[in-house]
Amino acid sequence: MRYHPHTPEEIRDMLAAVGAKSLDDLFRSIPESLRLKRPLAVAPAQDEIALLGDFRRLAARNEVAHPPFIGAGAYPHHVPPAVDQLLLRGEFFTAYTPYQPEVSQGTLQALFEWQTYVCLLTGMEVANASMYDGASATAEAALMATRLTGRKRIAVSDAVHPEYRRVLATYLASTGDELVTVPHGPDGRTDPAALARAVDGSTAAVILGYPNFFGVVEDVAKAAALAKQAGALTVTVTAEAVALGLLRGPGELGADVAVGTFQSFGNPLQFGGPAPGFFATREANVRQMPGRVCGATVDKQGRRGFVLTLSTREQHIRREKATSNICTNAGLCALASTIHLALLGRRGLADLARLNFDRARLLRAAMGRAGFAPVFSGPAFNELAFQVGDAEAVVARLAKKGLAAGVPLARWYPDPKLSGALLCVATELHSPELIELFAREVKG
Amino acid sequence: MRYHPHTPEEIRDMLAAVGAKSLDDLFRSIPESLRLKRPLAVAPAQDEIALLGDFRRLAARNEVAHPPFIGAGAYPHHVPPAVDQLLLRGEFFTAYTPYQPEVSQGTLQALFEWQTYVCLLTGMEVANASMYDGASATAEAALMATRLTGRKRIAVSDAVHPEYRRVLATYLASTGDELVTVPHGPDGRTDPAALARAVDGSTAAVILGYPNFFGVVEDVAKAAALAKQAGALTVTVTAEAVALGLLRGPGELGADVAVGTFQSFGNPLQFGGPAPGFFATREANVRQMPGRVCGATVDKQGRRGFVLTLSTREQHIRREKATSNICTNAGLCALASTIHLALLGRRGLADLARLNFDRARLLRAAMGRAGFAPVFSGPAFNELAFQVGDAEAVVARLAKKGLAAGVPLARWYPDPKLSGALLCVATELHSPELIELFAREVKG
Amino acid sequence: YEEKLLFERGSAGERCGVSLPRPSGDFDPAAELGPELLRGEIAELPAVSELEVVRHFTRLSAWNHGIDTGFYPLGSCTMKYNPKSSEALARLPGFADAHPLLPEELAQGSLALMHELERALSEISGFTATTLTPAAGAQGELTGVMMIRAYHVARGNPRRKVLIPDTAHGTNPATSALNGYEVVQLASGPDGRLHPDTVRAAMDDDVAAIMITNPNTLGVFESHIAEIAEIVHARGGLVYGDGANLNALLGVARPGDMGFDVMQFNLHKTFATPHGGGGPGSGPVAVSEKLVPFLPLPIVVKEGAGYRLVKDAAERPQSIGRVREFHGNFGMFVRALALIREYGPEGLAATGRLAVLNANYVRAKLADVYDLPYATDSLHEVVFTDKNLKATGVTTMDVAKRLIDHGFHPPTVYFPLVVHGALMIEPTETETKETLDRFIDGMRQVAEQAQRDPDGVKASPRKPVRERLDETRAARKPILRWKPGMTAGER
Amino acid sequence: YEEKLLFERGSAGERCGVSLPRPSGDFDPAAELGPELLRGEIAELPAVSELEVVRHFTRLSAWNHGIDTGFYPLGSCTMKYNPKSSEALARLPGFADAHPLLPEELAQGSLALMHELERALSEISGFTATTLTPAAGAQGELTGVMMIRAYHVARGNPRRKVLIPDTAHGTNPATSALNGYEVVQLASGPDGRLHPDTVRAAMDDDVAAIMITNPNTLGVFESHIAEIAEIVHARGGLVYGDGANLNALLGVARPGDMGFDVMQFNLHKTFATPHGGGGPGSGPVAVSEKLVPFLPLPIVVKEGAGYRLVKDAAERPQSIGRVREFHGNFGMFVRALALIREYGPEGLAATGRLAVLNANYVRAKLADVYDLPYATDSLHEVVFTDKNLKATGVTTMDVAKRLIDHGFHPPTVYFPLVVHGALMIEPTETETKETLDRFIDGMRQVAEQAQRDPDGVKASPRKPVRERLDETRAARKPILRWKPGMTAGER
Repeated sequence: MRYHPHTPEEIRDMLAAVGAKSLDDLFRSIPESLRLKRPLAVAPAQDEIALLGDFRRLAARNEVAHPPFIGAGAYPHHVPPAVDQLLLRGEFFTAYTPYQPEVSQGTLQALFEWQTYVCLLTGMEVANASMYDGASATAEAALMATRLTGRKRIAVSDAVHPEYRRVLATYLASTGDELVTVPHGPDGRTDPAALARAVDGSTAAVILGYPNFFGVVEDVAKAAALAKQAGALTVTVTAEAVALGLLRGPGELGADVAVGTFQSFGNPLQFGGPAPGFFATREANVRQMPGRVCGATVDKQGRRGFVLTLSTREQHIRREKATSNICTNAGLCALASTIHLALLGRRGLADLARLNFDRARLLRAAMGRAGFAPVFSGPAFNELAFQVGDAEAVVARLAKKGLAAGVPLARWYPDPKLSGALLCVATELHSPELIELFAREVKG
Repeated sequence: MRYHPHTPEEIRDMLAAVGAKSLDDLFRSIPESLRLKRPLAVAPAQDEIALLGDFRRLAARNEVAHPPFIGAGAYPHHVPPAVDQLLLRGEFFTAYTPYQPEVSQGTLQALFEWQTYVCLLTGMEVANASMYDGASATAEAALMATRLTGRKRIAVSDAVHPEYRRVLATYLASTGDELVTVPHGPDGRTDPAALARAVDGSTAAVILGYPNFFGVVEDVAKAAALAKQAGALTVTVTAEAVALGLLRGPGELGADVAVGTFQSFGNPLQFGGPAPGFFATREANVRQMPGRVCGATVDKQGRRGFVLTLSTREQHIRREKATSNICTNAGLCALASTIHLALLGRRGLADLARLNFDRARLLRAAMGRAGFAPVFSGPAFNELAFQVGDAEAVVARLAKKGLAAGVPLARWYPDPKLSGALLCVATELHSPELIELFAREVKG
Repeated sequence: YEEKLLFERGSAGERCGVSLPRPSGDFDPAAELGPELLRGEIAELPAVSELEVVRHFTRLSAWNHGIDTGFYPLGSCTMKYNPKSSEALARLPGFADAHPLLPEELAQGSLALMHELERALSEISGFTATTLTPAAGAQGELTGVMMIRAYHVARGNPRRKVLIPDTAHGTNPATSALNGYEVVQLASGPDGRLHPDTVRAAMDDDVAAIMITNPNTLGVFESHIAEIAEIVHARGGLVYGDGANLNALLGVARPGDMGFDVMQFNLHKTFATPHGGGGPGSGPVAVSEKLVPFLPLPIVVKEGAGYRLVKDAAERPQSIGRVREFHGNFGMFVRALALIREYGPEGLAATGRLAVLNANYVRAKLADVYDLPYATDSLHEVVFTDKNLKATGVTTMDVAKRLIDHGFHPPTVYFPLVVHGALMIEPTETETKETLDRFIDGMRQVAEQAQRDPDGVKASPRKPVRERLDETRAARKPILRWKPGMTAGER
Repeated sequence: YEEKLLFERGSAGERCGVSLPRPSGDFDPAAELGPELLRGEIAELPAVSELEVVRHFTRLSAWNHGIDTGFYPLGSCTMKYNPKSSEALARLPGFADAHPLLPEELAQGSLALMHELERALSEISGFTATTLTPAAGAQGELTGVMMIRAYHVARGNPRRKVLIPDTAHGTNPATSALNGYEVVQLASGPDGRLHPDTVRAAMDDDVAAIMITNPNTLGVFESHIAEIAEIVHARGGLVYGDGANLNALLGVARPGDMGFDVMQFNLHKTFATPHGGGGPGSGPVAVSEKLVPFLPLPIVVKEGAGYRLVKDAAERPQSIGRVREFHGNFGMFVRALALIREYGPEGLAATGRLAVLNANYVRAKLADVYDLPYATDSLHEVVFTDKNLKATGVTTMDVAKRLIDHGFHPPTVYFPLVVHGALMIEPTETETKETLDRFIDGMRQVAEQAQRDPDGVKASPRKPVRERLDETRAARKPILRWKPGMTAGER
């Protein structure tokens, strides 16, 4: 067994040192009645060649001919090979949480850089060292708002990712807080009148997508002004972080908390996870922020160094008084994003965002020529819903050709106006030719 | 340009520091008439996504459904993923030749380990830090033999890889040495009587495959005794180094030089290269050995360390008096072999060799059931030639199914007895089921 | 060398480390989106070439300890070897590039893998079913307690309290509090175990559950677990198992057979997915029959030859809902299943046994030098204290830092809280006897140096890139991001 | 830490770092092969687990300098950045797992790639055709001179001599000697250039060829190359170009346009394939029309929509034959073509220009401190000497070693041989101005320290894992492999 280094002689010697007669002897503290008397009923041990063969066959059952035209919270983007080659360095890959800063400066400095990137892109003042994902980050933002305001009501736009809203509902069910859902208008933005009606002196936070689930760019400034007037916090949720290369940071627009995922930077889709959730807010809220945070300090020699800090918010110190129970987060995924953002740089980020915007323009044009109109009139970044008639049928038809077409909005929205809506994305991976092909195939 | 870091401002500042007006100014020492006045006619610059797409499509045109049943000097073996992940560490991958030992102890110690592995597997006393490949290592062995013996005649078995023999002929053509080819017998071994006739007082070396090109294990001890009597050196050539996990090292059998390739250890096929050639011999011959060598020494503090040594044999010191012109060899490939050999370990190497031997037994049995007899009666390791009738037709028929069938010996051997011979290999990559499938497909 | 922050270098103009396609032509986002939505380039972002990025992170990495560079004797964190073949498998394009919302007919490979992992985890732990979705152990706990809550709600009363022994991880009380439960702490006995009488005294009809780690954080098996479970069950409570220490039991005993109703896994501990400097984790949760209706969505089910995700609340009306987007950390599922496949039944059983052997060996070899607060049998980890060093002034923290200079990561320190000055050591089964011997030697040398040269120990570490860092200062005036003008040190 | 040799550790019994299928059943190789052919397990081989192997090589790697860790100002070695995307491309299964003897219809992807690279290299260098097969630059040289020899033989007389300037790499004379040629060394002029009169004086009907590196190893362009080529051609000789320094000319000028008849490439220099601690290289050789018939086999040709390898001597009766097995270092072809594709015409032209700019910048910034033996214009590299430090006793070697402590790999030293105490610096185009400025600063500090504290310089390096190593001892009593009982040091 290549992972078990023990030779029979060593086992014998070590048992002797321990004073035990056999390996089973070591378990005498487990009552006989609780012991397992049979081998586990899992598949027999497999050698590496067979394992690789099996998994290759499994993976091949997933392969599609082209990058999917699906966004909806997970975005197909190009990850430069440099990212993964750096990520695979064992010093990063196999490191523990950097509780011992002297031997973890590599991870810590990278997390400090991650936090800085998150702040710069969101326009916020502080960020934590990552979250599990965008959905739980959204739920944590809502909980933080209830702590900060002492209020128990959360207003969430129905154009926030439906799965995020479902997670939010699950979290709020256990804390006993209340969730109010605000409908969208025909432009795909959260309906301003409905939002005004939903927000009052009992509202802890207003939560908006940015861009929202329909790919539409919300008017965050307006919503934030409204929320502020009511004494509520504004939380923006960003699943497609590339948009932040083109759109103003939510912090600049008056939001108090910006959450979401940086999956788009450096993290492959991986059937949905892992990817780095992010959490950024105003400096004033830092002691109510959930999750680990990396901070700068100095060592005994006065040299700058980094440590995990503000741990008095956290479960391992505060136990039941902690701001959250999160500990392990998505550090390695955050590192992947940091490396990708470093490669992109100032210019590359802006270029990538413009390119995505451009590709969505091409998609809109190609679909238009094929006879499919956009569902929403609001401003879009790289994702658009089109009226395609029987959206599920289109998806099924294209799947037969190995083409992942997008997702029918009717899966989440009973609204008859959305019954034929297919939500599609176009990124730098979708060449103009591929976009043309796609529009033709949707037409059939 | 992601590999060119210069900004326009920096170029301006640097030109000013240099005292030049423009970049073209820097080339004033090149006469105008010799300058290129047009852009190079190569394909226009491609972005990374397009490049990956193009190369993926190219590579896909090569893909076969199963591991090839072709050996013939390049052997399909499993490379544990750990090998490549370690190899990709930039400190190894992007290092220069270790002329500056203080900053190259990683590479040097690994090369010292490589040399030790080569010695242990071949049963030789010294080895160099690698060669380009097996063929040029064979040629260098012949040249070393001429230097050591002062003789000009090389006897080579016709069961040595035909391409190796062609390279040998090319090298000997430029030095003016003579090449005598010795035929094989019906057992696939070099014909002992013919060998005895070919070797005399003018022979510098006898060169045998081990195993030979037909997969047959030569009687090296007998040949070496014959050569020794004539004052000639015995050189063995091993392309399938896994065999050395089961077969005695050539050094134990009386060979004076063992050359070949360790491609089978840790190096993917890569359409034929690169892979690490090896060169091992007796200690007495070390100063006539070609190529770089790593040796142990101590530093100023008396701590063991490693350096490139015996460079007075080499071209950068000896120039036209060098033992060879080789400098850059295949260091990284040798490192890959060293990592793989380390993973295998004592037991793993023996197991892998036994497993290959076993798979060839299964192949022989399966082909036998399908009605195909082995061509040669001599002892085999993992490679066997079978009489299949029209071998080229079999290859063409199986290729249509994405199956690489083996190579027809008639491509190199006009001997009518070999006209229907198909040379096939079976390794740990060829499962018993795949071997059965193969035999059925050959039968058609 | 000193490696600056990215933001402190190479902000020069056009420099870029990527190669992107060009846009299709001229267009003006401002005209289409409205200028009020747009930002320009973000001035503070660095602009560097690919080589600069590669050097930066290559050099930064050298400032880290990882399993691949040295031994990690971290108690309750199970830092075992992360197989390299798993990394190759997780990167197969069919897995890495699969969109989570692919039509199910295009995702059968992923779904089959998830189903097999779900079955294997349920079998290994002795439960009925397992949800794979939680993103980490703590979220698994949260999910588990949510299910407990939903169970009680379904029976008419969510109840108010959760019992937690004093040896528990901090996540246990934090999780309970997040679910609105009051935490009742239970004292463990002098043998480091929780005793049935303690539980009996605390148990009433308002207790929703007890949360127990077994073996507990002292490395001690809770031998009374069956009786405790009976006591709790008798009053309608449930028993939550914290699976952080499952490694000790692999193939030896199953929590589901001991009376536990629910338990989270930490795939990055027990099943060797990489810890990555703090995640990603993966925290599947296994449940007994009575909690199955409350499992979160989605759930992968086999139907005929194919697989399907149950996503719709209508199919599982009692489900607590979703705890994360999509289907969990699939990338970690690939690695965990690969390990289970390579181990097979014998390998799994050997894992638990050898992990326990390694811990007991370290215990036997250090017990004469370091104080062992509990004489009870250890399983996979052993807890020492700094008591024997008291006269020298050398503390647990000093021992930990000095070990760094010997080339080892420090053990877990000052945990569990019930042990004063705890040094918690879990060697895992992937370490050789030679490595353990070197570690034992290092620990003994530190103890010896503490007597001879306490100041030397207290001045450690000296070998890493930084000496001890001022954590108080970091917390008092938090600097959580780079800003222009930040300096590289003081004094 | 000290990292032992593999052979010095973990030889314990059954330990193993691989996972292999089991054989099909019992069988006895001795019975089938005869016991005299068989060996048992090789006792001295180490037996270690996968984790031990990973730690060993991870830790060893940390004892290396690489481009990914720092700057490499190595003259004539062109250590530029090795793109990471190339590594991803070379590992595509279709390339990595392709057997060299695949039926050609199953290898069209590889053949198409080789054909495109052959065309691109011929265009970049200005020659008619290129053989890709030579395994490294030195083998390319050998191939080139073999073709020269074959050319002369075909014309009736192999000739006896090869002219080589005194600035040449050692491979040039070694290669000539291997082909049986006598080497005539030519002195370069006071401007560092080879002068037509020198060539004219040495040229006769017995000279097979002249071998010229252009720009030469002083970084100086051989401005008289056209005239020299005329002189040599007039007497029936050929002109060999050593392509080691091609980087300077990319997109600026082409050797084929200057009168060269044949030139080798070093893909691991000019086209950024990784050097790997000493190979693999790849040394394609480009030739003018008259040498095309002599190209070695195989040759990839396009026929209709497909590609084919010409392997048979019957098709190319004048071919020199084969210089290596199979088709060359294909893995390196993938990387080189990827770079050429990503550069395109503009990128290639920028490469030469920026490489020359970087060298000239270093020259301008150091010329007041270090002696510049030739005032002639530099292209891609510049040669200084230790002359200015003579009074201090500090030599070129000391400067080189002291630079290590400043975090840089030393420049090439004591080469070219015509320069006493040469320090040869080639920065390449992938380095930033900031890196050059730090290097310049380091060089200046060393020069300053040499005046102030020469012993400090001579005692360097102090920072790496080893101080200066005793090379004489290594050569006098060579220890070229581990044997039982080997010690880890002395004194």
